[in-house]
Amino acid sequence: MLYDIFIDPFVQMYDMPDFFLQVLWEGFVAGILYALIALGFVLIFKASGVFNFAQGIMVVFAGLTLVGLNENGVPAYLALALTIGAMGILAYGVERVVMRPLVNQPDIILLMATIGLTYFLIGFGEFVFGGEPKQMITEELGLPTGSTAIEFGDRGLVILQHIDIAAAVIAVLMVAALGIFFNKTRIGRALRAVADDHQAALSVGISLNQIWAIVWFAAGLVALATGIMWGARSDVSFALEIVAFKALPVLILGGFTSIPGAIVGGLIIGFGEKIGELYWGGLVGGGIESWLAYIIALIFLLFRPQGLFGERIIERV
Amino acid sequence: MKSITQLALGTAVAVGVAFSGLATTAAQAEDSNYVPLLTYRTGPFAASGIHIANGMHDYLKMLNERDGGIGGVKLELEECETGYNAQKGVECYEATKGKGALVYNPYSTGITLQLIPKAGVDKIPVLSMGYGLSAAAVGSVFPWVFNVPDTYWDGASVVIKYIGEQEGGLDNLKGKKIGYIFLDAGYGREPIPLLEQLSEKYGFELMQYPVGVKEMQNQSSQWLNVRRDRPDYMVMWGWGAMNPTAIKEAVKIRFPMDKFIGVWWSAGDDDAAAGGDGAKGYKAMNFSGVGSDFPALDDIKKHVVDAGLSSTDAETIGGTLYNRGVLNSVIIAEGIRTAQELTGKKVITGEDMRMGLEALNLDEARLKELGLSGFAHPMKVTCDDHAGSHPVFIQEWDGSQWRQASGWIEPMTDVVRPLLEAAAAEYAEKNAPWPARTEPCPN
Amino acid sequence: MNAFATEMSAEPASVAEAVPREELLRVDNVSLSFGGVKAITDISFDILKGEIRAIIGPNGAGKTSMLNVINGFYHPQQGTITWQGKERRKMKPYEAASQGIARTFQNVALFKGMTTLDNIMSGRSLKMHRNFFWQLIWRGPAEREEIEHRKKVEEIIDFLEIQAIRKTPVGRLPYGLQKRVELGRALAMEPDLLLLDEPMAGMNLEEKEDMSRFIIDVNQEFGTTIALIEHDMGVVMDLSDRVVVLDYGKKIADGPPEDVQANQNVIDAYLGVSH
Amino acid sequence: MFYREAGQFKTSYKADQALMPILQDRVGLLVILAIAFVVIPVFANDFFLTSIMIPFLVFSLAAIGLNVLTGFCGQLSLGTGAFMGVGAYAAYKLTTIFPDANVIVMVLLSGVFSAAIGAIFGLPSLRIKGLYLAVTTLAAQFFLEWCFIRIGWLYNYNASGAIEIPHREAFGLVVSGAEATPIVRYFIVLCITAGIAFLMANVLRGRIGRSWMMIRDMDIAAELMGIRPLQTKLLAFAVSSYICGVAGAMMVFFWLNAAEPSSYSIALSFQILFMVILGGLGSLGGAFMGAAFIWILPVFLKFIPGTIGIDVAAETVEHVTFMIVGALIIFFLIVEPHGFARLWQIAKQKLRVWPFPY
Repeated sequence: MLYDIFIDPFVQMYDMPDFFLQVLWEGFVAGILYALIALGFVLIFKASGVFNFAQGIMVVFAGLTLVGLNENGVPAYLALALTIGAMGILAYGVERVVMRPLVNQPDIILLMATIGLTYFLIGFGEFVFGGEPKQMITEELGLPTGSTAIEFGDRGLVILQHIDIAAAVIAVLMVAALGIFFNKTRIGRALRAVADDHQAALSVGISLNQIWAIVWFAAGLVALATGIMWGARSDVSFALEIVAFKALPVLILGGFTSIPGAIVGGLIIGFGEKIGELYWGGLVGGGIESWLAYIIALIFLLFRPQGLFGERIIERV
Repeated sequence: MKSITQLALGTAVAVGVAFSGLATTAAQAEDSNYVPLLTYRTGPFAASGIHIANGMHDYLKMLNERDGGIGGVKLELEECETGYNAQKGVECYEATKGKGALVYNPYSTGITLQLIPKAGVDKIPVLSMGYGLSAAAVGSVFPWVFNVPDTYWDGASVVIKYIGEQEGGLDNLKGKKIGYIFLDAGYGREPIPLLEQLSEKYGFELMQYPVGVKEMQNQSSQWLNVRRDRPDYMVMWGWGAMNPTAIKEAVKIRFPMDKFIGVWWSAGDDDAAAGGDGAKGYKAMNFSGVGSDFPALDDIKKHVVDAGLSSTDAETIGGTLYNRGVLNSVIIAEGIRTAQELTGKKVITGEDMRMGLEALNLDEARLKELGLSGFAHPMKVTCDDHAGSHPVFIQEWDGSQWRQASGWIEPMTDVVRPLLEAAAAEYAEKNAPWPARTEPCPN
Repeated sequence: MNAFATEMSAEPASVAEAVPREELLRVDNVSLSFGGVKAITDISFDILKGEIRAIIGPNGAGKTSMLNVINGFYHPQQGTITWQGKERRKMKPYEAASQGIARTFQNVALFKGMTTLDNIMSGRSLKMHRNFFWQLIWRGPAEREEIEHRKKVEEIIDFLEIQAIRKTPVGRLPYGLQKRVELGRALAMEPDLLLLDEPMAGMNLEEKEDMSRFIIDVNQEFGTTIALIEHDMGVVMDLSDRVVVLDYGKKIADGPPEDVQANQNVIDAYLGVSH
Repeated sequence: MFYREAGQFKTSYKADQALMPILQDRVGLLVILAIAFVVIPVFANDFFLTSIMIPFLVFSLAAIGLNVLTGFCGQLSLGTGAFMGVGAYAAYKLTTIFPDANVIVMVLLSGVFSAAIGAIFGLPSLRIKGLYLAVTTLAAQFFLEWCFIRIGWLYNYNASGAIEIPHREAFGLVVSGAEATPIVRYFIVLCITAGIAFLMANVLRGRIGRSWMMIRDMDIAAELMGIRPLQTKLLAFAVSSYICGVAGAMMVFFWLNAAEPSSYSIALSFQILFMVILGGLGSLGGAFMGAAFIWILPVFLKFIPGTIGIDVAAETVEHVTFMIVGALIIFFLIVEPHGFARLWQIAKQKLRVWPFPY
């Protein structure tokens, strides 16, 4: 028993290095996608202090809109543009209908409102596009679909899916673009001001409503990218929504307001989950992926309640 | 403590709202046979559920349009959305059973399990066509449940038999590794006892890869495990979004597709298409017709789909799952017809329906009459055997459509039947006091 | 009960001088820092039974941190605290409470969702013992206990003259009343030592007078020892028996109000002479 | 005009501390109890009992359970579904191990197991607060769900992986299994729910209820007043989980008859959370109102179109239901974030001064 827990997995890693590399790669790709979802959360949390539960459904919704438009004869790139437009409308609508009237409410109320939004978007998405999973229009969008096998002589091979590589590249570009946006543009600076202090930002003439609409739109774009990538790996369907829960442990590790934190947290969870599942999961019957991320986050929390990048909290009275 | 004082009037509001719910029970129509259809066109299983729902609905609707129903009495159809959720399924059941429901088709093993004990009490049979509780085939224990034409155990035995054929005989299975990837729910777990039994008997190693409902779309770990374990064959019991994802993943790890065999529920056209070119060679069991080249399907197109009476996309007629839905409705319709003949009544009850299903005899001649010659293997239900263990065939995906890839293969009845009986006895014992069969046998 | 509220007061200082008092609490060489930032450096002072002890100092002098150390909310890195003759280093806040230390807060820390009555009843928590099962049944012991403590609480409500707001959720009360309820809540604990953190911050003159009266009454009638932080020098000089002055986390003066007032260090600190 | 406490003087603290100091409220409660115990059983049909009243009562109880934790003690939990599941599986195991014992006792006993599990998962609450705590409870949710799937012993190794409730008799009546009549089930569920609601009302008005609210409103101050935070929070976790566990056991024993692990999924946790939030955090009556709203509205929406003769596809109704529920949640949060309970209070206030506006 002890051997199975402490020695055998490492022996396996050594014996089948190609397989271990493959596991790491899968963990990396999963981590990238978790990080992308977490990124959407971070954007909104930073600017408005709202934990946007609807980020998961926004991923599905963006993907569905894209595929649904294409199914109805809209060319892929036009559909992409229209989807971006739809995310803009959604952002404006959310700001107008949900965020603005609920300003200054306690966190839990805002959280509940985004859960309400989730329900609404599930119903709306299914109503418009139907409830069945759809194929992502990977080829139409010019994304690669093939795979490359890297061989290690007789020691086996590692298979890299091109779409996964593309996902990694897009994630990097996305983070870079957001970084530039935050640091170099006027809106980005305003956004950081809002993140620091709502009142102070208001007092220097920054429109909170505008900022919120912009972050929701940015989160919508991140959701679209996530939806395309995840959709290309499996399907675009409402079952994807469950993946959004994984963002929570990612955020715990990375901190709710840190973009690099989201990336690092996502990767830790991605690697941890895959390695845990493949080398230790078998000991307890498999499927531990469904909760391992939360337990990792939990153990982490017990030792560092403020997260990986958070500052130590000093309680005051 | 203000909150406590609210308890009273809070409940009042609740009860008030609740009471208005009384109005929701509708009266039963006098001169029609009421068939509720528990379907799911939403949720993670919708991809499969929609085609089934369309097929079931369209065939019965066609009978209404073309023949004015069955035996001159129209069918009253009502769909109730379950979302593959057992709780909602029960809710649908409770809401519709009072309207004179003749039979229930839960299309979910979970819902089926919940309805099995209720069936005998409410006197409404459950028709779980090729799914649900395998042991329910034992008619002496489960008079109210029908799983014609086959149980999952029959199916599992056919897969093993087919693999044996590929390997040149069941004896050659010794030392082989067969992987079993399944939806980790009642449905996917159902065949395991039989597979274990066969593994012992033929000496192959059974490796299990459960896929949780939540992980259906994220199976990379399961398939990495497959890659590590290198099984010689893979068998799949998948449904809904699990199927296309699994096929994609199998393509990804370059698993030889001709050694990958799905149950009849993993045989959807969309499922296989998701794998692209790489999915060529994927196999699945089937017991309902392939393609749309049947007069009855032409009638559906003419009377129902083209007439705008259905939400079916004309292109999907003839798809595996659509045809499966049609077959399900054929059994319902034939059950009603048989019941009408047996009782001499036009408007029948659930109890009559039970007799009708038990006396079901869908032979070649009758299939031809229905315009469905070759659509299914002739099937017959007896009081003792509610499944019948009918033969099934293997179909293969050629990259754009399914092709029949084998003849009709008989299940290993000799292995399956004793297990079914033992399981039925065990069920009755676990659920003691399970009522002894009192229903007379119509045959 | 109202008897003692009506009877008001001679010079408190004279009372202090009258009887030699035993030590209730002593702080020795206490230092506290947060990740390198020193909040309190090597502070020692004592509080005698029955006195009103004031802690003053400019903003950021470490006054509130000092109170937090006394009632166990912060744990000092160095130094000891002697409470009723027993030396301690670390103590949980609820242990401090059970040993008779109560306090109020700089920013009102009432239980916002509860009524005035419940807030003050919450001060009785430590004195109520009926367990969960008696509470479930309610009739009998739990109810009797509740009524018994309700009587005590009603006395405090009478004393603080807040009968009219008994059933009002405290969140809806004006600031001055909230402070009064908070005092009531601390009094309900029947503490040996009452720590008051700026009891009069943000009050108008009239409210300050009321509050001063309550503090003196509590001290004289209940014999409760009080340590208070206050910015209003007038109030401090009137109320307190002895004053300790902190600046930048260090003690710069300690003694009767008049002495402290004349101390050059104190004057410098308040005028902001650079160090 | 009719709802006014003028003239009702309380001459003792005892009377003032009664559950319902105002006469009209007491009368109202009696009327409701009369409806629940007499009118509904006499007039309701099976559908109404099985699909509306029994689930409504089960969910009300679960909402009370979550309300103890989230509404009264301020600890956000997303694991309600799993704690209900623990109760269900525990009751199932108990009744299969002791087939002759009274199944109602087993159901009540099952809560003890979920209380223990709940307390274990409550342990991190000492260090973790708010959304962070939500992760702990999510961990509980997914871990326990996994246990329900993977630990065959829990469901007696049924091939189906589901727990199927056996036939049991008590007091000479069939109380569980398919033969149990809706009316019997209804009475059991009603008695348990009403009983627990009453007991909780007692706890919440006393010392323990106050200590929970102290932690909720200001944990630091509570601690400085002598409340031991860990014990208090753990007690809240345990009591809450006990109630949820009993509700979960009732759900399968007296309503569904069989349950798969997916019956106790995260979706259920959210459903209960909606009930609590919409009903009003920290209000027992609100739990009932929230449960009525969240449970009955979709049932309503589902069957209304058919009843009034509009032919709408079943899935469309489902989609629209989702949209409406989602929109209503947002709507109510905007209109009254403190839920129906507060709306009710406001209505009472208006009633009190009626016919004058103030």
